[in-house]
Amino acid sequence: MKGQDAEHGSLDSRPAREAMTGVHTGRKRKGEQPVVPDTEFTSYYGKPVLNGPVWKSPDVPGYLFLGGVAGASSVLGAGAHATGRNRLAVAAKTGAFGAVTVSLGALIHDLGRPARFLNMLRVFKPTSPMNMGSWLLTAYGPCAGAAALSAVTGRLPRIGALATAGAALTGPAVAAYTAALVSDTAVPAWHDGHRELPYVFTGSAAVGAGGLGLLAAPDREAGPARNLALFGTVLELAAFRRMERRLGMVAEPYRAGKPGGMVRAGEALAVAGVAGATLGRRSRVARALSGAGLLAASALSKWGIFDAGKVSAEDPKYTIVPQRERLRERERGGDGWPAGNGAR
Amino acid sequence: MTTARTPVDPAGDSGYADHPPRMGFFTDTTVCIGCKACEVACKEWNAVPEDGLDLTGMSYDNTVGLGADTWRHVAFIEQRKPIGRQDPGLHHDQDVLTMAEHGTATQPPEAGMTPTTPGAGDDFRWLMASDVCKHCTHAACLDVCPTGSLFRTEFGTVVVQEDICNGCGYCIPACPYGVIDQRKDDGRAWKCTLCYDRLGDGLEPACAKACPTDSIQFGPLDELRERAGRRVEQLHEAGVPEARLYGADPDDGVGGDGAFFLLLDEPEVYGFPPDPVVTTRDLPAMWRHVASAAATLAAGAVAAFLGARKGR
Amino acid sequence: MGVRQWIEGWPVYRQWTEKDPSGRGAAAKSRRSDSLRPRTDQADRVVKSICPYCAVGCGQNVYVSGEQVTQIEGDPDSPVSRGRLCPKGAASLQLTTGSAREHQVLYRRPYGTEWEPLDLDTAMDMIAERTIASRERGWQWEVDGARTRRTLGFASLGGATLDNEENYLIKKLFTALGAVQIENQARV
Amino acid sequence: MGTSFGRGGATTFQQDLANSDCIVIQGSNMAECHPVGFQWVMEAKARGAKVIHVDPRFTRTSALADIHVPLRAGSDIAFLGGIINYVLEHEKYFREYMLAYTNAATIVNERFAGADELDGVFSGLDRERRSYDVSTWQYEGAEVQAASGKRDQLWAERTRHGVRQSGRGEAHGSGGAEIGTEPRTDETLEHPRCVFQILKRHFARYTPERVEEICGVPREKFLQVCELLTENSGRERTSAFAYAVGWTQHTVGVQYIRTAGILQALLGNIGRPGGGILALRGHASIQGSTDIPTLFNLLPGYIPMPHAHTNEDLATFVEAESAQKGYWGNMKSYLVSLLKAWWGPAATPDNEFRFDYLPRLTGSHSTYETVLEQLDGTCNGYFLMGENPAVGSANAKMQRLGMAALDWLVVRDFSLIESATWWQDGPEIETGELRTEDIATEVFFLPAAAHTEKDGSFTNTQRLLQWHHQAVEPEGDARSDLWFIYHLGRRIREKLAAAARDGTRKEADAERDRPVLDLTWDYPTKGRHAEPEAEAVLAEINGWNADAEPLSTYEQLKDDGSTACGCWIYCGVYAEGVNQAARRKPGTEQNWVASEWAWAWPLNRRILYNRASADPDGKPWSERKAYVWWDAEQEKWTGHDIPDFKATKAPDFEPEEGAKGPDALRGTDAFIMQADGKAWLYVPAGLTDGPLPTHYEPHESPFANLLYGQQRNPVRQLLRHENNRFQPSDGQPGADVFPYVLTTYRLTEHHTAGGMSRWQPYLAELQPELFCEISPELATERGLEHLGWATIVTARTAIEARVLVTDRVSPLRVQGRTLHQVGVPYHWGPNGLSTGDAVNELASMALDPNTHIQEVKALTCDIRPGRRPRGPERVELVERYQREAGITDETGTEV
Repeated sequence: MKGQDAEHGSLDSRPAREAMTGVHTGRKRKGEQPVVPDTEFTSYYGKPVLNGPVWKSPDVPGYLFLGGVAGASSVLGAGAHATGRNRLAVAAKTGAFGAVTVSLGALIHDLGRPARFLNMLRVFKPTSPMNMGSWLLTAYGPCAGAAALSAVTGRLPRIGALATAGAALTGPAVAAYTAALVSDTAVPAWHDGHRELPYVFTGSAAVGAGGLGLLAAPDREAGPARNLALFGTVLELAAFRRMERRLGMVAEPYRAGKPGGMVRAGEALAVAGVAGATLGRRSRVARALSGAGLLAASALSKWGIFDAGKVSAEDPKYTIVPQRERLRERERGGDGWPAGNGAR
Repeated sequence: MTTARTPVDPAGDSGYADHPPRMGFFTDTTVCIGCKACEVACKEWNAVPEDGLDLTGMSYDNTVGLGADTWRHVAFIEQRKPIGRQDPGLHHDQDVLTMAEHGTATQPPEAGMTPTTPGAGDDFRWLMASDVCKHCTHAACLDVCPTGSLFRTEFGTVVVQEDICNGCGYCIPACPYGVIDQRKDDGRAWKCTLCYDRLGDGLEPACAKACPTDSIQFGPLDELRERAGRRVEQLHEAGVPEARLYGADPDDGVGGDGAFFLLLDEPEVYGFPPDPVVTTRDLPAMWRHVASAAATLAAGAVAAFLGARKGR
Repeated sequence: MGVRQWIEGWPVYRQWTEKDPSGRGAAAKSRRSDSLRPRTDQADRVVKSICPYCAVGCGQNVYVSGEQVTQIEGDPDSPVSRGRLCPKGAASLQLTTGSAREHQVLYRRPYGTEWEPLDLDTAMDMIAERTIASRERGWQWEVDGARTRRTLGFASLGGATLDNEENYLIKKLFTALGAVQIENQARV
Repeated sequence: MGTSFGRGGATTFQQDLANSDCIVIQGSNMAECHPVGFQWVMEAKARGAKVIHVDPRFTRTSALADIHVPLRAGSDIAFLGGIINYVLEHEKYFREYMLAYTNAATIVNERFAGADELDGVFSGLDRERRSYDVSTWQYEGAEVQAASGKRDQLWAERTRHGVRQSGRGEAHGSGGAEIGTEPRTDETLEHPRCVFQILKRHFARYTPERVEEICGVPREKFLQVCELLTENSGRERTSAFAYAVGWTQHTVGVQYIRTAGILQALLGNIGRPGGGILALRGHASIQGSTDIPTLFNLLPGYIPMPHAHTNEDLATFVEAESAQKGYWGNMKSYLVSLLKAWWGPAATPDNEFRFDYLPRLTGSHSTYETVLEQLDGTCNGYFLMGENPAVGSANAKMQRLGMAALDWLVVRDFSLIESATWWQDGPEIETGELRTEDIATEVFFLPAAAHTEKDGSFTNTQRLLQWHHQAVEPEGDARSDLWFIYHLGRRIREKLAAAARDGTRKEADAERDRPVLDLTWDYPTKGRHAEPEAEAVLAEINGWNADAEPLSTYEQLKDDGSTACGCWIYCGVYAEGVNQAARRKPGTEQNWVASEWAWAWPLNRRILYNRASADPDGKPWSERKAYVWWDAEQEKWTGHDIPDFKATKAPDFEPEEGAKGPDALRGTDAFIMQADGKAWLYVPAGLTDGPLPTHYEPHESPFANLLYGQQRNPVRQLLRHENNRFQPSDGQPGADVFPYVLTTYRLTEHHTAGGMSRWQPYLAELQPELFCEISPELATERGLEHLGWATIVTARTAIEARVLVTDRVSPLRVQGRTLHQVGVPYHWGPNGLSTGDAVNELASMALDPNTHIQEVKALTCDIRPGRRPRGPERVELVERYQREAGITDETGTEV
């Protein structure tokens, strides 16, 4: 048969997708290929690798702050309830309920399709902190509500007590889970801090709840709030320090720029608030100022962390440099799972 | 919970007992001609809105990146590097380092020219690559979605359900590749569906169908991976040692991508993360720390009361 | 919908019944997703066409539903294009059905500053009259003593984007009218 | 292409590129402009072919090529001429092929003197008239009809300013020019006046050193291309060329293609699989619109339009224009059948089939002359159908000024393109050169129907007629152009008939109207819009016999009026009453030639001149490259494609003495349209600017012609006008005012003048605005910033564009100097979603004398940072430049 090649030629045997790129053209390239030194860091026109969080401010940082205040306040409220510090109990319980109500509102407001907020309970997904949080809030919210209602009205004290206990049991989880919420993302400053952030968050929650307690409680009942604020401040500062040390360059946004400023200011206010509350414990004004300061400290810290996350998502270096470093280490040490990506 | 070693059969593990083979894309960037037919075909089929008219100065890329209104994105990279043994025929005497500032990582307005990789004056290559959702084996967007809007299909792909999504935005920062995003006036999150509707009818996705040079190949993932492996060998033999696969390894941080690539440079040059890890791989640890932190808070509160009682 | 039905449709319930405990697959699939079909599947007819942009001549399949074009994609049967299209060809749907297309005859009167709508029938009649008038005005029986039997009164430009049949009628009519200035993009 | 091989169409088809061993893409940016066709280049590459891209810029095509050769825009003939010289000098030609199928051995008459002797011009140049007397270019022993005494002296004089200037070159879209009787040959190729020796002498000066100096291509690189091309040509291997408007849009555009034609013929690459020259055309039916021409100088099927004086009657015309040998010998049948198709029963032998109804030409009537006629008031009405000259034409300002001088303008398009709105918001309104209130032009905008809304056929780049079916009815007032022209004709005929009935018409009027009233114009219509049946028109184009039966081949056409055929080369497209263009047997169910998909002219042949794929004895040159061969047992030609040859004519066939037309072709005359059956390395007739391609500098060039004293094409066509000033070239005072070379081009994301892309959001966002591409070196030299603005100035206008500084444009070393080139895509205009200045405003109306195509691929310019001035200052800036360069009416018009 004539023209086998032409007849059956290319069309199936060797599809176009097998075309070679830059194959030998019969003439040697002059000289050796130059060794281009590996630059420290490269990216696609400096564009972020990630699509950063679209969560709005103040909705989401507000939620992080108020959710924490609510959760910790419920614990404080329960303690006060159990120890007979009634005014502190009422303040903490109503504060918790108020905070969780506002924060829920903020959450719904932040949705792209607020009318579909109930879809949050469409599935039960342990892989989704937001889904877990929704179920958690479903349990916590009514408890906090009933506890507050009972405390304010004085009615149905047994149910109130049960609800207070329920809120106190779920409250710490409400305060802590938001750390998982932000950590369970690809945002370097959030994700990489996942070990310490829960403590930072609960610490900050304790600072806020303590502050709220100090604002509302009379002198004789203010002790636990002050102690809680102190505890929170120590916990938050310690955890934050540890996190920054561990994260290295990824922690830069926590230190620099506006977010860094907020974090620092929050820490300073927390220390000042605790100091003020301790030194001026007899002064109502000092107590109120300290309480407000502590609340602000908690808010600033959450805002700072939120904004730092955004910054770390926008600059590709926080994504690329640690990953590149990890790859290099893996190449050197060969530990962990093998390199599938980007390895030559 | 997702770990790096779990399912190799994502559809099977998601409740599809009897399912078709896992389908995916193999995008071979070495035969891409940067025509952007994939971008347009995708938009026509999926009625994706126009995404802004800005001249970016990023070579011929005026799309910039994937997002709610861009599900296929062709990257263009101009480099002073050789490609195989191609002779680009260009001769420059300009000090490119000064003009291009910090190489390809420079934002175009700050650079004196199309940002390029520093190299010898006469070497040049123009890389083009069509990016798309990776349809990860372990997909963070899917894991974190609180509503089940994002779900694993019977084809092993990851799809947002527009009738479910409430626009919580969680999937967006969760994605290690920057694929999914929120459509501003709509509120919901959008991304490549791997043409889920077409797959159901035995059709190939719009982008792969349009691709003039078969740079975008669609098919059962197993076959694609095998073909891609051969292709890399072929290229290595032909004198293109820099050819490498990205996202083809089932043991990587996301359990391998349903849409993987053949690249000629480091992933970050194309805007890919060099070593992406599904964030939920660390979720068990996160939950542990959350539990412990919650307990710490509770303990701290108890202590606060105990301390107060004493101190008073 | 009964409560039972509602419960059974609830993905949380289905997570356990459909062996999708993590709720990331079959259980999370919505009713819409379940019944999703490509819109080409509902086409009343598929019309064979050719891309109108460049001269590669890619085959196109035009999907029509309810007398509307709903999708245009490459025709895999074409030995020239094998079902593929470039970005322009892929934008054919937007070209033919997009909002950029005008559907109304517009008229700008002499010295006018704005467009005015005009009836198609009237426009055709006006154009026919003007063609006749310009033809007569520019008529040349002879040039330098040689018979030309032609008009330079009107000219025509266009054709490379038109069908052969259209070009044929343009050439035929205008030549019969005596026009010689008939041109197209072959030069441009 | 027509003059070299006989037909003005791609010699091959896109799929066949897959069979190439080496593909040279030059004058085309195939990956960007024909992405889907480029799959066949990739297919070839996958099979080991080398891909060479020769282009001033590193484009998306270059990115996929094995070698990119940047060269100075406008120097392609020097480059290709250099390769020809290499082939001749190193004896790399395919000798047997060349001897059998080209005119290498033919001896040229002794009056001929070449450019090598006359310093860049050929014998016969009349400097005053800027035209050549082509008689000295003839073969020996063969004389042109003009000299045979059948025409008087007056004829000869009139042809000088008639025929010579009217683009005869293009009339050979299908069929080489006539040369008379059998010429003398020398098979040893040693006769000093044989074409082969002339070729050798002509190209001897195109040395690698000269190529380097002229094109800016390093010698080593040039030789690499030579080696690759010659290694991949011959018995076992074939190479293909692909070109586009990068070659045609020059003042020597036809000769660019001729150079490639010579090269491919020498290397034996024509008519063979994987070989050939693929013209890549930019519009869906641009091939079709020259086959059935909406062009002034042609009738359907490349029959020339008659000229005044010269062709008084049918017999003389046929004698002058037809050939004695080959298929062009039957021209009378083609023409008579056309006249019958048009005037039906009114066309009879007694009245010469109404040959007198055809209007006569007296010179060039191209779109650019039309503009001048609009300006002087001769032409006062204008139809624009799917074309946007206010953006797409060279010196677009002239186009708008021309339109502003009209009485009426009809624009048919999808959207309100610039050519429809110039009176409202055109650049001249902004500069104050025109005022809307002062413009008398009446403008009709008629919305057009899309391809999905009408039936019809497009002829693609490989001469393939493909039918598209109507899917839906057009909305609103949108109508097809078929509808428009049919109903316009109907109305005009009704009005003229009514006037005739009134008795108000004078006799002269009645005589004038007869061609219109006698016209066959009764097409069946369908649907609510009374849309004419496109298939009925196709049937007329195909033609029928006296019994109204569809014809199946042009060999059936008669010169006695018994057949009618609207376009002879399309005869067969409606064979057996079946729309062959609508055939859609899937490619996967046929062999790779896919003959049953649609229909290609002529007679469904996919590779032209494929007789040459076999050796003179009819056997394939090699098994690997077998395509069409002689089957001795069955006594016919057979193979993968339909033979482009009489199926039963044996390879050893010798014509009888005195045979005419096709019968006069030998069994080895593969180029059946040519008057000697050969591919023409040397063109003795049919071109206006020389029998051999000669390197001339572009009309405007910063360099002197290194090869000859003659700087530019001496017979290039120039249109003088105060708004069409030319710039000085190297060596003339003021040349340094425009030191850079500008070249225009297309992008994948847009289409021509943008009418079909700038309004589409999905395309507009991909390339959102006009930019220019420059090298980092030029940026430094002129202080231009990446993403900043630049103003580009020529003697015509100044435009602004965003700057992209890129490595893809590199400076060249030309004649010891550094040359910077500025690349600008030309898709933009002020309307639509994606906007920018119209780049073709910069170009002048300087045209190729054969095709009347403007030179927009190489001109000189200046570039400066910042935006262009607004208002009257824009005009002042241009005037300042003109003054600085000392530009007058005479500048650049030297022979």
